[in-house]
Amino acid sequence: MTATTTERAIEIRVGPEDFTLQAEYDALCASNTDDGAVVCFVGRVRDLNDGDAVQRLHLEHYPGMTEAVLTRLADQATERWPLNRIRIIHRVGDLHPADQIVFVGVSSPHRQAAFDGASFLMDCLKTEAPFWKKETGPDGTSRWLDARQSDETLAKRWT
Amino acid sequence: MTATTTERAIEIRVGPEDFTLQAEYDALCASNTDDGAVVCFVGRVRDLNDGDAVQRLHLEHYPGMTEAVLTRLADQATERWPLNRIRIIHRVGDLHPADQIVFVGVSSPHRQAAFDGASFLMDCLKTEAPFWKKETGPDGTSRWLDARQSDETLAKRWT
Amino acid sequence: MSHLVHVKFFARLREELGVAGLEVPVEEAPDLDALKHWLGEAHPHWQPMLSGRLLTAVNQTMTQTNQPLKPGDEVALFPPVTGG
Amino acid sequence: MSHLVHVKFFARLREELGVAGLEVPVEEAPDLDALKHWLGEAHPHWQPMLSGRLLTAVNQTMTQTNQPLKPGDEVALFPPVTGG
Repeated sequence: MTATTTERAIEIRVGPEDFTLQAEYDALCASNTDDGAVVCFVGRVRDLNDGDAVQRLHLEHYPGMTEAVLTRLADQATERWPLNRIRIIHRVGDLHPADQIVFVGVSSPHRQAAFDGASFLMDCLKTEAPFWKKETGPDGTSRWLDARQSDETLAKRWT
Repeated sequence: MTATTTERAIEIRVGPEDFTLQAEYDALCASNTDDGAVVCFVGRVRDLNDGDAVQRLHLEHYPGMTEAVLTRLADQATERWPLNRIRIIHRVGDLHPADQIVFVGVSSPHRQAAFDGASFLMDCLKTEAPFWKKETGPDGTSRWLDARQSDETLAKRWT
Repeated sequence: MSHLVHVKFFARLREELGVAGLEVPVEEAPDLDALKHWLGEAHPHWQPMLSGRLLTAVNQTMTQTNQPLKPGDEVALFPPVTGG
Repeated sequence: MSHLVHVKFFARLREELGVAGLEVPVEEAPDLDALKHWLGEAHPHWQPMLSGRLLTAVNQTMTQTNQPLKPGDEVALFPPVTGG
């Protein structure tokens, strides 16, 4: 019996379309008996952010650069950890509370590599990928969110 | 407008039944607009373990104690991190390569708490929950797996 | 209440001993150390299996130290766990 | 090849400046620092917005230092990112 080799794959999607966790997970697992560990992160719109009620969240991005940054981050992750598959999805446009914003999914033969890879991708996405959030409250007023120092601190762990 | 309060919930399941990631994720998210971060871990049967080909994996457990340990770990996780929902599933019985073994899913208002909580649960499950794996190779020979020092080391991070 | 301590074995240990559990009168096993000693005395051929690295749970809670036993207690002996 | 540098603004900065981008002759902006200086000179009311904390990308790669520009380069200025 010869060992099978799982096809390595990176998939990046940026756009207004929603995603289905199960479909992404199935793509991580399909024809893959090498990877015993799968970690998925989903970021969702909260209805309360820093104490402000949120009615709508607008996601702006820099087309082209976002995909380039996410692809580079995925490549970096595969260099640091044994991750056979990586899938990253980030939505743009108008979203509402409970909507899905972002998906990061990785598969690996090793549990810790899967957790680290997914954490790394989210931390670096937060500080390097050109997306910007604008919140609208129930009274109709809008504000651009400020970057958080805590996100900078989390991303610095990986440098 | 008053802030909604997401119902906190812990769900533990141990048994031969398979699980569906989407259903578990939906349960983490249902009527939940507090938690912007969801982390799911799935452990699957590999077809190669420590260089040995695996044809079947038998999971034995200590009924009653497994559920008690997993419930205690979930309680500990909610004390350490702001996790509104935790779901843990562990299968027992005969499994085969690519089958799902274990699911840990958590939701939190904060990304890092969700990653840490899920990592903590998996690390401690690996060293404290009374499950044992017995592998059968393609030639029909079986062997009980030995505990790994690396799992002990990962679990010690949280003490 | 029974005057027995209920002993359970799991996984490789259960297979090696050839038995999933047994009952021991609490008079023979007033505490964990006494119970383990009694098991080896009553079943000399178990000695090698019982002297390996084993975990111990009393009433489904893991313990690393000796502790007194009372009638009805459930004591489990098993190898280090390998789930997940 | 065009002799222009393509400048883009995003998010709050785009809204504050009221323009998504503009073209600058490379002669006016031989490097990043010169480009930023030129923007402030040509549009004095942009000065406050341009002096805040901004990130800079050249040809869709983030940079933290000055660097020479050539015709056709795409320079983007934007606030710290807040996606994810």
